[in-house]
Amino acid sequence: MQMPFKLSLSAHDIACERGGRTLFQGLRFALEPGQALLVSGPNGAGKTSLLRQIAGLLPLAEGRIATKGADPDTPIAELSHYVGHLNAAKTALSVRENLAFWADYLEGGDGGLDQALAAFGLKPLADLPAGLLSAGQKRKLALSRLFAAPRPLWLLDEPSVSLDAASVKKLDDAIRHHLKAGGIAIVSSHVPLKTKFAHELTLGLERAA
Amino acid sequence: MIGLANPTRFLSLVDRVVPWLTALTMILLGLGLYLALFVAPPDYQQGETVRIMFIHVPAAWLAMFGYTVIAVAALGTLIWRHPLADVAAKTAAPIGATFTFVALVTGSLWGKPMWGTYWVWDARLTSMLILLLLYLGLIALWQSIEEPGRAGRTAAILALVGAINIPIIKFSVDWWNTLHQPASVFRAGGSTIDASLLTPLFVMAAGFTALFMLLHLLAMRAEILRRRVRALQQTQVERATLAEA
Amino acid sequence: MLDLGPHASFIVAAYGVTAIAVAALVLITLADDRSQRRKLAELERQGIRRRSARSPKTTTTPKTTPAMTAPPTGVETAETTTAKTKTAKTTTTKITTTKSVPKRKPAAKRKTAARTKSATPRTRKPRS
Amino acid sequence: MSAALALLKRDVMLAWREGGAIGTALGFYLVVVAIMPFGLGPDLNLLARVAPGMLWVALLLAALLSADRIFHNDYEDGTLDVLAAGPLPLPVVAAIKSLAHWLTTGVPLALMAPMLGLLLNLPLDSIPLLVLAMLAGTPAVSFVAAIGASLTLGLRRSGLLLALLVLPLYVPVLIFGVATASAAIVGPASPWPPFLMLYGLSLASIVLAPIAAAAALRTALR
Repeated sequence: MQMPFKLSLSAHDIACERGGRTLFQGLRFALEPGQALLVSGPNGAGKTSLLRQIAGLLPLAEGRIATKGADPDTPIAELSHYVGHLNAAKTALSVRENLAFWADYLEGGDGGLDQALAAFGLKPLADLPAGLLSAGQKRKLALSRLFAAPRPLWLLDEPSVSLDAASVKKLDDAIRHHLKAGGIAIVSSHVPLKTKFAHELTLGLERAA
Repeated sequence: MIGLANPTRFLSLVDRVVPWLTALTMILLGLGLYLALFVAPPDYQQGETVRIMFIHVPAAWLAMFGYTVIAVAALGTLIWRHPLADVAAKTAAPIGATFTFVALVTGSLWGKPMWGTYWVWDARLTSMLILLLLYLGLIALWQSIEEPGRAGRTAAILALVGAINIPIIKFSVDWWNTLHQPASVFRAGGSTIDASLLTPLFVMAAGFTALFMLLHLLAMRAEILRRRVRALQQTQVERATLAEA
Repeated sequence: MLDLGPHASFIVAAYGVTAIAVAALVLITLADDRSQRRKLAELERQGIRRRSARSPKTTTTPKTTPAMTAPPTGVETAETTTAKTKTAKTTTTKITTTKSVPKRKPAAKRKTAARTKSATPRTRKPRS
Repeated sequence: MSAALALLKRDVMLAWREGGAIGTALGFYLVVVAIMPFGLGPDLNLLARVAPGMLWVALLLAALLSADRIFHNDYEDGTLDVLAAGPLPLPVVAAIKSLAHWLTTGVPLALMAPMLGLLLNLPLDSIPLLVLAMLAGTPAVSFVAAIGASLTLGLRRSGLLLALLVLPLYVPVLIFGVATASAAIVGPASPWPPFLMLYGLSLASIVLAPIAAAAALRTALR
């Protein structure tokens, strides 16, 4: 299979500060195309903050994040899909309208909507308002966004929350497929995933001690 | 400015400056009050009421000075990320608001004997009223946001929006005023101020300015300490959590 | 007493309002300053100090790995990992730090061998 | 379809569907204007004289009522995170969302004003100018409201705070907006100088307000 993505990502001594406190500092990792990173640690250790920093939503207190294999002027935010705790689903719009908007907005091209509908099996629900979906179905809707537009870096914050076993397997397959295509994934998860993580990162150990 | 970037160094500077500034403020205000109440002659037109001018004009000057301080500090917060800029802006707001209030009340008390009414929608008073509203908005915004970092940045944006708007508001109010009140209105503190009145006014303005700076430094010190207390309390909470675990 | 003419009451009121407003501002500022100083002194008396003046680190050291620090203030350290191989998961050292005696939890279904390849030791908290 | 168009279309669609946002603003406008004569008395001459001012003040209040809709929902459900990661710079996102607010609030309110003007005995021949002034001035209302909405994102009492922050900034819009309509009724001055000022205010807000709003959004997203 061809490798459509060839992005590599490296973090150099990054630090995070929230409300005057340092959550972590001196954090380093490097990801080559096709590699994934698992972020773990207790609550409040800064897992979400780290993912938001990489997504460019939260400024780095120190250090820098570098990319290779992409236009250096493109911000990392535009190379990545960030799926946080919130599903970003509009209850007043149908499943199809939600995904069509993301495909258009993220410039996923013509195939984006169909791929996104197929990815987590939402096609049968396509014309229902998203407000009627269950928590797990809403989560699948949020994850389907990953397919609305091809982007090399996936930032997944507890992606498996409210998913059933079959859907977790679909998520696992999706991540593995993405890695096979040369993509990168950074995942925080309390649920064991079958994906082979090349790297693991544990935050805030001294807190739990 | 670089030396001042360190809050600890700033605090020690405040400790050294405050006694001198207090003395200066007292001397200037004492002298100013003496000149204003006992030396200055009554105005040929306004009589004794002109003495209100000696507090009204300095208060109005400080109202604008205070907003300028906030706007400059807002640039410091957003562009240079100076650690004290946000403290300076936040603490200047209540002081500036108080002087704006004083300027409004004294202006109104001056207006009653002169215009026969406590309030006219005169361009100057109206602009001052809107300035007070902007101050109140800033203070409310600061109080609504718990996290000092976000509060500082958010208020800085509003302060700059206000700074861009103030000239527009001033212009529109002036325009509105001439539309509704033709030029026959009596103009307070017009262009003819006698030299015998100017000296006391200048001394009072200097005294008020020194008072503003003194209060601002003290408030900044209290604010820096408040943030330290907050940080220490967080540490305390964390420790307690660690002890439980 | 000064003769302030027919409008004396307005002049007195203007000066009075100004005096009250300024006095209130001065008093509130001073009181705030005092109370913050008192709170800070109280916290420091309880032995809570700022980061720059932190007490020495206490360290727990499991035998096969370098030190993992657990500073009492718990403010600013993070364990970082820089691994380079895909087989990393099977060679994970599990470490649990506790306040008193360092002990090692049995690593379920996983070998516990110290990694020497990466600069920082691979450290993981056991999943709960 | 371009990203900008997709965002505009979605925002307008949501305004139609989510809880009748447009209808509420129009209803509020009607109620505020309808109770004013009870405070002022039924004298038709008096009402005609104050009508432009009352219509403008009520319009500002009605527009503010729906202003926190501009960003609040997207902030709450995480959409703003994704919008920030899109191909559009954040100031453009803020501008498009302000534009959507204008299309769904400013324009309907301006078009409803003539009907309410009849309640207040507004002279018929002044109505075209009133509507024109409102259409020219409401972009400034929506774009400045977006600044307030972004500053108060996720705060306690954000609605009240928004009004406190933004209403003083509306003074110029109010002055020139009312002056345009009054000049047509009371006269003798030409309505065009204030109208051009109003238009200029709107253009300036369209250029400058999204920058401030985007800065505040960045702060809120942290």
